Amino acid sequence: MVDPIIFDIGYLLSAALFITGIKKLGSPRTAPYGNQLGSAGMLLAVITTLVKMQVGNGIIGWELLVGGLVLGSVIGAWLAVKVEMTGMPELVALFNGFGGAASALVALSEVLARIKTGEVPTDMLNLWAIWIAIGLSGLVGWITLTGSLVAMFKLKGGFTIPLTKKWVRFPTWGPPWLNFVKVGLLIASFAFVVMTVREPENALWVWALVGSSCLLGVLFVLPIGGADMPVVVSLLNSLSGVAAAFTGFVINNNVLIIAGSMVGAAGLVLTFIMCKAMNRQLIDVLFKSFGGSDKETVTRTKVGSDPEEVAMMCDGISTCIIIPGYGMAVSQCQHAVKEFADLMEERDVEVKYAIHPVAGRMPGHMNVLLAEANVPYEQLIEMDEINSEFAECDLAVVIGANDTTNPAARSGEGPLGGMPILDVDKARSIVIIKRSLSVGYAGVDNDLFFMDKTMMLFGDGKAMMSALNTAIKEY
Amino acid sequence: MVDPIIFDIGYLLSAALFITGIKKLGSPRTAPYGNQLGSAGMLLAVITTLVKMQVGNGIIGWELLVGGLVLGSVIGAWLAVKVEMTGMPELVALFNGFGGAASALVALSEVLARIKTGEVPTDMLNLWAIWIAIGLSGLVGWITLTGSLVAMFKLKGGFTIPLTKKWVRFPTWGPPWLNFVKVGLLIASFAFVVMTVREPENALWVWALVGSSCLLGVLFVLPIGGADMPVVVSLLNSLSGVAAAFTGFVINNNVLIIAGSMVGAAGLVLTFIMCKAMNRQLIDVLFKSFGGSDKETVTRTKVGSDPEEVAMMCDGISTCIIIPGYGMAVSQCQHAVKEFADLMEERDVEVKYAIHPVAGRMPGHMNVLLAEANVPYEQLIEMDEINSEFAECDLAVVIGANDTTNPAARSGEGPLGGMPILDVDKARSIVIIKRSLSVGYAGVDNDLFFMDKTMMLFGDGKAMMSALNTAIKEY
Amino acid sequence: MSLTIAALIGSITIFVLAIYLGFELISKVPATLHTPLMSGANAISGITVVGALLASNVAFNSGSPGIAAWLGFTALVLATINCVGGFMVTNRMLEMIAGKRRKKEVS
Amino acid sequence: MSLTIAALIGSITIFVLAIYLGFELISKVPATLHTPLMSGANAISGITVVGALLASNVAFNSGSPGIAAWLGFTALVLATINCVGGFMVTNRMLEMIAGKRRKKEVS
Ligand SMILES: NC(=O)c1ccc[n+]([C@@H]2O[C@H](COP(=O)([O-])OP(=O)(O)OC[C@H]3O[C@@H](n4cnc5c(N)ncnc54)[C@H](OP(=O)(O)O)[C@@H]3O)[C@@H](O)[C@H]2O)c1
Ligand SMILES: NC(=O)c1ccc[n+]([C@@H]2O[C@H](COP(=O)([O-])OP(=O)(O)OC[C@H]3O[C@@H](n4cnc5c(N)ncnc54)[C@H](OP(=O)(O)O)[C@@H]3O)[C@@H](O)[C@H]2O)c1
Repeated sequence: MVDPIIFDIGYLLSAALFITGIKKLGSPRTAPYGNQLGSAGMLLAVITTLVKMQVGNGIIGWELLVGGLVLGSVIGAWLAVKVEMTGMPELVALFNGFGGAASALVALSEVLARIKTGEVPTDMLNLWAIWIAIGLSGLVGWITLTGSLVAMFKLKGGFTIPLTKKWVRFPTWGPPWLNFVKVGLLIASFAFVVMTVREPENALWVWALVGSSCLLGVLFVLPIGGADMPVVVSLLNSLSGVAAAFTGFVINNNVLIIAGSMVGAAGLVLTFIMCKAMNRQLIDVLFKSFGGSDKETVTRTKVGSDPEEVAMMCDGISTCIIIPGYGMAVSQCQHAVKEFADLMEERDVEVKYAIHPVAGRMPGHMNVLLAEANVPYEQLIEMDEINSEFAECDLAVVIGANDTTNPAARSGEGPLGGMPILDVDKARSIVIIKRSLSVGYAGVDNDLFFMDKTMMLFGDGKAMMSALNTAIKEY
Repeated sequence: MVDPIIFDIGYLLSAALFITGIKKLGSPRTAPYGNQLGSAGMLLAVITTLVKMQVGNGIIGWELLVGGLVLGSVIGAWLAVKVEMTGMPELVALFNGFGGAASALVALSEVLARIKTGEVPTDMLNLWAIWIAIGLSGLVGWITLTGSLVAMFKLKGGFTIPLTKKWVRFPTWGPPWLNFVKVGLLIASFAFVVMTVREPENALWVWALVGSSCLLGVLFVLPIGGADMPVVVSLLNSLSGVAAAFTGFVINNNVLIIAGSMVGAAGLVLTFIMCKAMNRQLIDVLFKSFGGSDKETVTRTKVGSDPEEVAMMCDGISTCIIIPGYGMAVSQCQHAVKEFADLMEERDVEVKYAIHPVAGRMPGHMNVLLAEANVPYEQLIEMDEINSEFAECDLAVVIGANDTTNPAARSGEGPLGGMPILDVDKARSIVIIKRSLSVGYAGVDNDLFFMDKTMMLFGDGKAMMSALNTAIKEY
Repeated sequence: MSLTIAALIGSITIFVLAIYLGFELISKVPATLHTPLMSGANAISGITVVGALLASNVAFNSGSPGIAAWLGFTALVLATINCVGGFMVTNRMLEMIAGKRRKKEVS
Repeated sequence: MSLTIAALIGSITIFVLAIYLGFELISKVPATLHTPLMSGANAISGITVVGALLASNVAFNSGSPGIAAWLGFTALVLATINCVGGFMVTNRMLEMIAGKRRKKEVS
């Protein structure tokens, strides 16, 4: 009689660890601790389950279960360790898809096993409760899987076709009528759920549900531009939580219900917070496509400068603002940037970094990279605060940033319309380091490049920064 | 089969109403709505219960149940309507005590009924779970009752002995050794709970528990000074929630568990928030006595002024700060104060009110009274904001405030030590309206009265304010 | 009225979750609202009225309404006073604070 | 594995409470933490690993490990990847953001 209580206490404790973990993840100082609490909760839940199963009916396939756990851990750890900072958002999307798939698979496994062994509940209550939970868990889980996979490829920008090694840009496609198709598919999926309940022995409806929900996930993310992917991933994350909660109803386990629905709700809140940071409405993100469209052809030209010229510029200035963007992440030149800042500070120049909230490809991307390069936290200034300082700034150095500095956003029209930007164009002189005049994520031409006070340093971020640093040292 | 689900949905809905209600009560704009949600939840819970009982075994004593509900409603409504603003804190304390008592009585009724009809559970699980819930519900409930009653009398300041009509000041008494007695009593109470489980048929232990916990409640609040009562009432409020939650375990009802434990936790948070606003540590409040002690005898004297003199002072000033305190609440002179402010504004004087967070006898006391007198909200300035303005203020009018203006607090010693105060002493001239030179709640002499630039207007707040207004009009 | 272990664990889970929720619900409350919030929460803790209804009914149903029944009845009256009085007095306080402010906003 | 109505209601209550709690837990998160928070929450949603363990064991225990068993096993592997990978990648991100800052605070 005492034994079962111990397991329930274990689960309750792990739920408490999850709750506290999520809470602590929301504040900078406590976030690492929060993550540890979360993983401790997970470990506790797994151990509790294993012991409970062994004490219960006994575990037959120990090798298989442990094998699965070890295999998953090795793959997960390997992916987590080898990924580069720039690849993190993709990886999070992939993991998220796996989570959704796992919930859907558990539900599928449960329903197939029950149909096979004839354990279909006969009383209304059990039938409705369990079968609906199975259906919803599958529906949400498969949407999460395929949606997350599409989101991952969009974050990457595309994929290489196997064998041919040809790089294909991932399409963004969504005519207005697609929204009707999506609604139709959603209704069909719910109808399939109802049908599984009405004909519980018929696995056909289950497979129909799998198909419709997988398709739904793809169509859901396909029309959304790459720039909005973080919001979409966050929403899918919320869905994967919901799927886990429904799985909890299927196997009648409270810790799944608690953790899952909590992640579902917290993920939704986070989605709204992120929308707000990117100055977008969730509804627009989901149903109006934005950015990532075919790039405009560049028609204007601008003569590039060379590092020596810029080094000369850097002499005699007293304030300098560095504006990092996605290009810095791609070329991994944050250390060179830090070196540049050090050189400037040695020459008594006051250096600050202007951090746009959506610079790079994930929120906080720049902070992470610059922290890695040991840039002091106080020098990272948020957009709202630094914008007033550009007018007093002698030199603005833009490193691989584009959309976040594009004055076209002020017009309120086009894909960038209304996005708050860094007022780089107000600086006394501007240096921009990027490989070409081509456009950024949103695909909008940037007038900044063509201003008279702007010098373009064409080339890879890392190479150019190093060259610039050398030039400054030699000057 | 459908019926019971409906009841559970009713309870779940009412729990949701409580949760949303409490949340909304925490923000000024939504607070009235929050209170309505809470009462709607309560109504729903009561109706659900009545219908469920009728559908279940049937209600025998309809008259009694409805009679009890009506009787309680009438008494509650009558008390709520007739109380004056100054009496609210006492009333809240009284209600709180009733809530605790109700939980304790339900538990007591349950245990006595079970002992009488021999329905004592025989299996360990039920015995432990139910009997411990009964014990804890009683323990916490009785503490809440007696503690709240003592708190109520302390808030009133004392009571009239029946028949003799003699007013007795409620004592504050707590030698250090009393803390040991309290700990001993607490241990004894827990021992009684254990004994009820070990000898479940023996009602003696139940009554012993009633006695020890009642005594504990009294001894718990007795040493705490009247100035700290709001904190204590808030803590007792948290306890009454906990008692309700335990009662939920006794009768196995989730809505009691949810509402009760939520109030318990939220009440505790509120307790800490209030402590912080009064610049006190919870532990000091509970175990060190403060304020409310015998008043010091006043040795210094000061000649009072008359309204005409003050009316003269008021002529030609350009800024005036009004500092209301407990005395304004007692004499109900907020309308006269507002009239004074209007008169000043007609003469182009800029008028502001300085609101100390603990002025009066409950937090927000002054805001409530002044709002009643239609003082515009923008003129009520919080302490932190207005303190810098006193130096530029021509006239500070203190109406029945004392401790909140006492410069002795700055010394960091004595009962007021460290409490933040309004810097009234920095004003160019000061008028203080109170009945005498006697001390305020904390019982500390106030140097402010004896400063050269201070004029004392001795008399009841309302009478004095009216006289002053007349004098100004006639001047 | 017998309790299963699963039900007990379920109740304890709910207890723990509600406590967490209570801690999260309230974070920053302006001083003006301390008393109304306290009094509103206090009224909600009068939910024990549900228990009182059940207790007095069970006791009266048991045939011989002895002391247990009258204790339940007393609990019912006290709990109702707590709820009804609590909500009304909270309402009165809020009318004065927030009511006035709302009026101002409208005008 | 049969469900009683009381258990179902209990689960639904827990579901609702946890949703409320989830909404309350997160209020204001600085942009730097958006991605780590998302990824940490994502790792927690890998709790479905518990379900996968049960499902694959039940399926294997049932004697003839057919498709259901292997689906369960796949679920187990995927869920474990989600948890382990998720927590580790979150940790890596946080090390860079918060780790550095903490170091600064100490020095
Ligand atoms: N932070 C987020 O959460 C997030 C997520 C997804 C999308 N977005 C979107 O992404 C954009 C971010 O703005 P951003 O200003 O940071 O970047 P951006 O507008 O995407 O521009 C990045 C620029 O970096 C240059 N670049 C690429 N590789 C480079 C290399 N190796 N060396 C030097 N330069 C290189 C590119 O120009 P060249 O090709 O000429 O070199 C490109 O114009 C916004 O539109 C935002 O909405 C943000
Ligand atoms: N706000 C809260 O939550 C709360 C709760 C409990 C206690 N407290 C404590 O209460 C104190 C509040 O400070 P306070 O400055 O507002 O008040 P106070 O220090 O208590 O002083 C009030 C003054 O009003 C005068 N007074 C009384 N009746 C009057 C009447 N009818 N007409 C004119 N004056 C009258 C009294 O002087 P005379 O006798 O000479 O007239 C008394 O000195 C603080 O110590 C605080 O910690 C606050």
